[in-house]
This record gives sequence, structure tokens and C-alpha cells, in this order.
Amino acid sequence: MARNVFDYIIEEKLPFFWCEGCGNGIILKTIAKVFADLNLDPREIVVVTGIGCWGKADDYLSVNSLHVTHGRALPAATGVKLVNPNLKVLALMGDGDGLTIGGNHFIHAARRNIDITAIISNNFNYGMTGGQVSGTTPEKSITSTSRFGSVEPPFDVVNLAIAAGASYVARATVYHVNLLEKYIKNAIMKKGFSVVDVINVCPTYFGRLNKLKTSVEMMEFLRDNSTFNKNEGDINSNKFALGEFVNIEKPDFSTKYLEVQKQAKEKIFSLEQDSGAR
Amino acid sequence: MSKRFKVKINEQRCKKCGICVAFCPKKVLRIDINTFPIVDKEEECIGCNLCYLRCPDIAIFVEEKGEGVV
Amino acid sequence: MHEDIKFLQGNEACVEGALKAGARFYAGYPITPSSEIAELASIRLPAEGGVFIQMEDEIASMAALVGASFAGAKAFTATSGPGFSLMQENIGLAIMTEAPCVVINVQRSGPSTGLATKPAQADVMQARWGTHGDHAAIVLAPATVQECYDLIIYAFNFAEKYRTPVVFLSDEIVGHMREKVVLHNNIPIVQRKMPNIDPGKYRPYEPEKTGVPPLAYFGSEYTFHASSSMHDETGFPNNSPQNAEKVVKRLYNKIYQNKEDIIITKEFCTEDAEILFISFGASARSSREAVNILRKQGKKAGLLQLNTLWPFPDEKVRNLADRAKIVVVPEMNLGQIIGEVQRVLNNGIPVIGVNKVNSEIITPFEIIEKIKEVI
Amino acid sequence: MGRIEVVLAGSGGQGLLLIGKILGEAAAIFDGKNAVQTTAYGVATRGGFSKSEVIISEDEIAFPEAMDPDYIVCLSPQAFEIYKGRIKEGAILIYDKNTIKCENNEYYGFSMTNAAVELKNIRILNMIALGILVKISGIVSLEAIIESLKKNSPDQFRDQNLRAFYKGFEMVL
Repeated sequence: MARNVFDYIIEEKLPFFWCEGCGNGIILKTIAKVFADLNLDPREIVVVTGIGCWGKADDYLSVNSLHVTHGRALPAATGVKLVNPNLKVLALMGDGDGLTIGGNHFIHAARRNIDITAIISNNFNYGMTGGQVSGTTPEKSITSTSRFGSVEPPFDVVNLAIAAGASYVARATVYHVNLLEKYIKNAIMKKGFSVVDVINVCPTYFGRLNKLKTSVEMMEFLRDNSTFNKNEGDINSNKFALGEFVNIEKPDFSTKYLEVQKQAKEKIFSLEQDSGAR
Repeated sequence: MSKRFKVKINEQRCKKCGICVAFCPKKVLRIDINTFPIVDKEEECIGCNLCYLRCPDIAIFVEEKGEGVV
Repeated sequence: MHEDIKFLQGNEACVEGALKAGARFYAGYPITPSSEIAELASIRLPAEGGVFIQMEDEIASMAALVGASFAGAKAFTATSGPGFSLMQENIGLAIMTEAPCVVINVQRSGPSTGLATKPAQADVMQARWGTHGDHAAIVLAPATVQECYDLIIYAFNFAEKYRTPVVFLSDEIVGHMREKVVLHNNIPIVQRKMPNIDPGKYRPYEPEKTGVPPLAYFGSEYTFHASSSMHDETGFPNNSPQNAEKVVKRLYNKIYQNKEDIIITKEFCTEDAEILFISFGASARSSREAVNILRKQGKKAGLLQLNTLWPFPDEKVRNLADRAKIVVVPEMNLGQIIGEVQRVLNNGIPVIGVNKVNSEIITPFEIIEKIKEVI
Repeated sequence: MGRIEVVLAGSGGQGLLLIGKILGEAAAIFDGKNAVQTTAYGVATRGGFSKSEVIISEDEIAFPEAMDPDYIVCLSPQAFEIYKGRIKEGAILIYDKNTIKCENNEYYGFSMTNAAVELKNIRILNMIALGILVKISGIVSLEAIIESLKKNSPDQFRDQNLRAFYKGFEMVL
């Protein structure tokens, strides 16, 4: 029987608690739509979330979910995945959660190529706590803790993920919904660490402080400042390069670890002797 | 094209952000100050479903007449 | 020679006990003096079909334990002071989400980096109150290599039985000493209590009479929601004051109402003891030697060794101290367990601390020297 | 036999931990007594003062460290400086007389380094010292120490460790 979004999103829990015009609902519905299109069994999906507005996504899901501490969705998801590699594991993280306090975990999960899909809701600020500066806030942007314009250059999530070794890296915006759906689907189907950097809108804080009052204005901004030419993209000047930047096949951690388990079974006695003799 | 699609708004979920109205390629919808989206020109709807896809609150649905939800 | 009698380090015996208890997942970050645990786990776990992973830090390690636990594995980690400090955040996560797991802290001299290769017993209060918020804690402390093996099995058993993280508070002396250890099967292994109802009706935080909710695992026929945020029995957020009070009290009571099951102590020559030592870990060894020496001198000394530090064995201490003329608490810190002893014994009996923080073990002579004026 | 305390002192990297383990395991497992082996070391693996202690007893061992050692083996001048003149009456101090200057003829000096050089491997100094200690003290049986030594030597080092042990054992007349 064909599944639909309400096989994954609990309809009775709606409306979402997110602000009017917040793009988180767009991303969450798109994820649920991809689950449905792929006909995934909710029992075999685990969604891990951290803290922040996007960290509330699991509140609406009927799949397995684990809501953890700020920045720690990826290491918790790593624990889930390594114990049961058959599970589809997603980590839903904001830019503050996943790339700032959790930045170290992000690069190491990518480096290890753990088979997890990281969906970054990137709205350039900490929405939940009142719009403070984050690790992806473009330089000169106004936030509630950078009232005179941020002096810090931001991370480019895509470049960071590529450098750290992810198997799949793509960027879309909440305006480009068809792209978003395609990239999330490809990311979930990818065996290995996959990242979708979703440029999102936060009209309540980031928009209001940066002369984009409504989500409609912010969506128009995303529409008018996106490019499919990678070389034209520059997060720092609010020019968003969209597309699939990495899509490669390489063995994920769990697959490679099967060989470790095999070797350990064969060599255990000599190794123990060796370690005991020091 | 004849009137093939029905656009429905779930007013329990809609937060009146106006995204569906602003980006409808056929200007099917209209919104006044603090109202829910008003289905103005349903006959113009081409069933592209972008309003559904962009709605942050899963509050708007396009149905093909006689065939249920798209 | 029997196969299962070995001459092992305390740290090695921890791994043997963990495997016996059914541990199949380890996530950790190397730190002296605990690293032998990681090294041996990295060999033994994959051979048992389990997984070892060295994470980027202790924060991540503890988070991974919680994830692994919900995926159905008995999970553990090992660290020392600086790493234990980093783990506190997600020890709280394990308490709140009720994720069974075991955290070994092989204590070293602090604060901060301190003397990295030297022992201390100064994390007793951190093990109790390290993570924020009101909560209970189960903390076990070994004094021998055999106890490393035995008690770590209890640690896993308590973790699964009470759906909680258990802290295993070893120290550099016990962790690095080698002794004879029997790798026996005498301790029954507790398996996680799974729900036994229709999957549609499963509520992951609905407790049984014991105060503990049965726990499914991700990938089973039960789907469920686990949350670090205040949640009700469904696992979904619930911000009502009534619910918050209920949850905090249940998390506390599920440990304290079962403390008789959790408290493990050992007694040496306590039957007629007038000089009662109360100690744990390496200092219990010193205390026991002091008892031997004092007994040879005709003095009625005895030792209550605490294997369970938390919940603190109030009644046991009170009962034994009833017969004593003085109570002596040797510990390698400036006075942590002694505070609990004083809280319990408010009857005027003298309670004397023997404290040492120079990174060397307390010797039996130092203990006797300290109390010779009063005995 | 009551409580016997052995201190093996020298510098990091000399393999004191290993011979402590071999001695302790010989007593605890192969001779069926009780034994505790502990170590003290600095932050570096090589160099710097390092010691390993072994307590052997037929009774249960409470305090795990040496209080008043019966046997002390010194393999570095630094270790010797720490223990000389501080040993109890009747205790035996064994040292490497090729590297340690000692004027006290109550101590037991052996040409350990020279013996190691003869065997073309300075890293088996520890095994030579172990052979000397076992012969002088008799704290473990020869069968037990050989079993333990074999068990605790990786395959590729087993023969040379045994050779060095016997070399030390035979240096004691």
C-alpha cells in the first residue's frame, strides 16, 4: 500500500510549533514525503535530533526518534548506526547545533563515512534562543549578539563536508522544493555519510534584523540569490550555490568494520598476548 | 484548461504566512490583511502542487477532481 | 591450572567482566590511566561481533553510548577525570532518556590535568552530582582486581535492571595493579526487560511497579521516541509542572526505592569492632592492612568496605557504628565520603578522616599514626 | 611463607613492568599463591624513574604496595640512590654493577649489562635481573617462573628471554 507523509508525521500533533513562515515545516514534510516515496518502514528509521528549533522536528514523527543534547545528534546517531547498520539513520541539525557546538562531531562523522544522513536546517542564526550569531552567520549580518555586524567569517557547510570526506554533499533552499526533495532522496539512499545543506528562512529573527521582514521576502531573496554555478556561490555575500557537489561510492564505516570483526576473530589470541606483554 | 483542481486550506494549521499566495505561478490565491489564503481563481490552477510543497505547515492541498489528493 | 584463573590488571578485568555481562559496544577516548580498557576492548569486542569505536572526544563517546543503548546493545566506556568531566552532559542524557550503560572512571590526581599517571579518589562527589539537575546515581567502587570483574557485571546488571547509567569508580591503583582473578559465571546476567504488549500501545516511559519502564530497541517491532527534554510516558514533550515533578521523582525513586538491591558492602572483623574503618577502592586495602596490624596489637578494629558508594549505605553505616567507639574514614581526597558518614552518624561518635592528596596511596602506618592519640 | 615484598626499580623502557608481571603471575597462577603487582611511572614511556612492585603471600594480600621490601633490584643509578641505605635488616639489594657505583659490599652486585652485551641484546637486561632475583630469593619455583616467562613472551622473543633468564640464574653461585 502506498504510504504518504502522514505515515511518518503524526497528523494530530499539528500545527507545528515553529513560527509563521519558518521553513522547518517545509523540510520536515519533504523528508516525510521522501520516506513515503521510498516506502520505508517506520520501524527501520531512526531520526536523531539535537537542540534548537529544528531539534523539535522529532516531536512530530512516528518513526523511532532520539532527541539528545545540544550538538550531539551525530555521535548519538553514530552509536545507533554502528549497533544496527540496517537502520536508516538521519541526524536533523541546525547550523548552531550541527555546525557550531557540534562542528567537531560533524567533521569526524564525515571523515569516518558513517552511513548517516545529516539534514542541516541552515538559517544562519540560533532561532530558538532569540537569534544569536552562529557558525554559519554571513559576515556583517546583524544578529542579537552581533548588533554591529558579525566580524566572523562563516563556515560553508558544503565545503566543510567535502573537505571532511562525506560521500554525498548537496545544497538546496526551502524555496527550491523540488530540488530539495531530490537531494534528500539521494542523500537517504546513499550508503555513507550524506549531507544536505538546506538554506532556510528565519523571518522572526534573522530576517527581521537583516531587512527581510517576512518569510515571503526571505524566500524571494533565496530565489534571487541562488546560482547553479558553483564558482559564483559565496555564502559570505549571501550568494547560494545550489546543486549536488559530491556523490561518490566508497565503503562506509560499518562495512569496513566487518573486516575488523573477521580479523579479530582470527587473530584474537596473538593480539591479546601482544597487548598483555607490554 | 477546464476547472480540474480543487484547492483546500486547513485553517487549523495555516499560520497565514502567505508563501502559497506569493509563489503560485497562476495567482490562484489571494490573501488580505490577516486572513487565511482565499482561493480566488481555482479554474486557473494547473495542479503544479508548489503551494503544497512550499507550505511550512502542511495546511494546503490540491486535489484533482474525482481523484483525491495529488 | 584452570583456564579461567588469570593474573590481570584491574583495567583488563573490567573488560573481561563487561564481556561476561554481555557488553557489545564501546565508545571512548584514550586517557591515562584508563586506556588499557579501550585497547583491550578494541581487540575483544569485534571478536565477539561487537563494535569498538574511538570517538573524537568524551562528549561524543557518551552520546554514542546512549545511541548504542537504544539500538539494543549493552554499552560502556572508560575514562579518567578530565574525560569524566566532559561526559557529564550526556550522563545526564542517559539518566533522562533512561538509557542503560556503564561509565568507568579510573580516577587520577586532579584538578584538571593534574598528575596524569597518579591515583586519587577525588571524584566521589562528581560521580554523584556531576551532571546538572536533580537525579539519583548508582556508583560502584572496586578495591581488588576480582572486584573489577565482579562489580562491573553488577554495574551492567543494575544499568539494565534500572534503565540508568551506572558509574564504575575505579582508581589508578586498582586499575593498574595485577592480581589473580577468577573469571567465573557465578553472577546471573540481567537482560533488558522488553515490553510485552501490542506495539501500537507501547509507551517507552510507562513504569512498572519497580518504577522502571520496559525498554524496546530501535529496529524491533516497537517504534518509540526517547527524549532529553521533559517528556511524559509517551516519550513526547510534556511541559506541565505536574508531569515534571512526577518524572523527576520517579527517576530518583526508581533507584532509591530499590537501594537494598543496589547496595553492596563487605565487612572485615566488624563483629566486635570498636575502631570502625569505612573506606572504598585502594584506600580500603590500606584500611584492611591497618585492621590486620591493629588486631595483632590486640585492638578491636574492623572495616566496612563500600562497593556501592551511591546510593550511600546509610543503614549499614549506622548499624555498625552503633558498636564502635570511633569511626575512621581513609580516602585519597580531602573528605568526600566522610561527609556522608557524618550525616548518617549524628550521635556524637567521633568520625576521623585520614586524607591524602599527594598522589600516593595512604599507608596503613599513616592511618594508625593519625588515630593513635584516640585509640 | 609470610608476606614477601619485591621492588624492581630502574628507568622507563627497561621492561620492569614485564618482569614484575612474570614474577607475579608465576607466584599467583603457577605456584598457586597470592600476588599483587603494581607499577609507578611518569608520563613518558621511556626514561625517567620507574618501578614495579610484587607482593607475594600465601595469605590474602591487603595493602598492595611494598611497605618494607625484602628484595630490591636496582637497574639504574637513580633507582639505586633512592633505595641504598634505606633497606631493612636482612633485606637483599641486587644491582647492576656495570652501571651503578656501589661501595657497600653487603649489596649484591652483578655484571648484568655485560651479560646482556654478551647475549648481543641490551634489552634483555630485565630477564637477566629476573634470573638473578629468582635464584637468590627462591620466592617462586623454577617451574613456575619458566611457565610464566613463556606465557608472557611473544613468540619471537620467547627463546632469547629464556636464554637471558638462565644466564642470570646461573650468574648466582
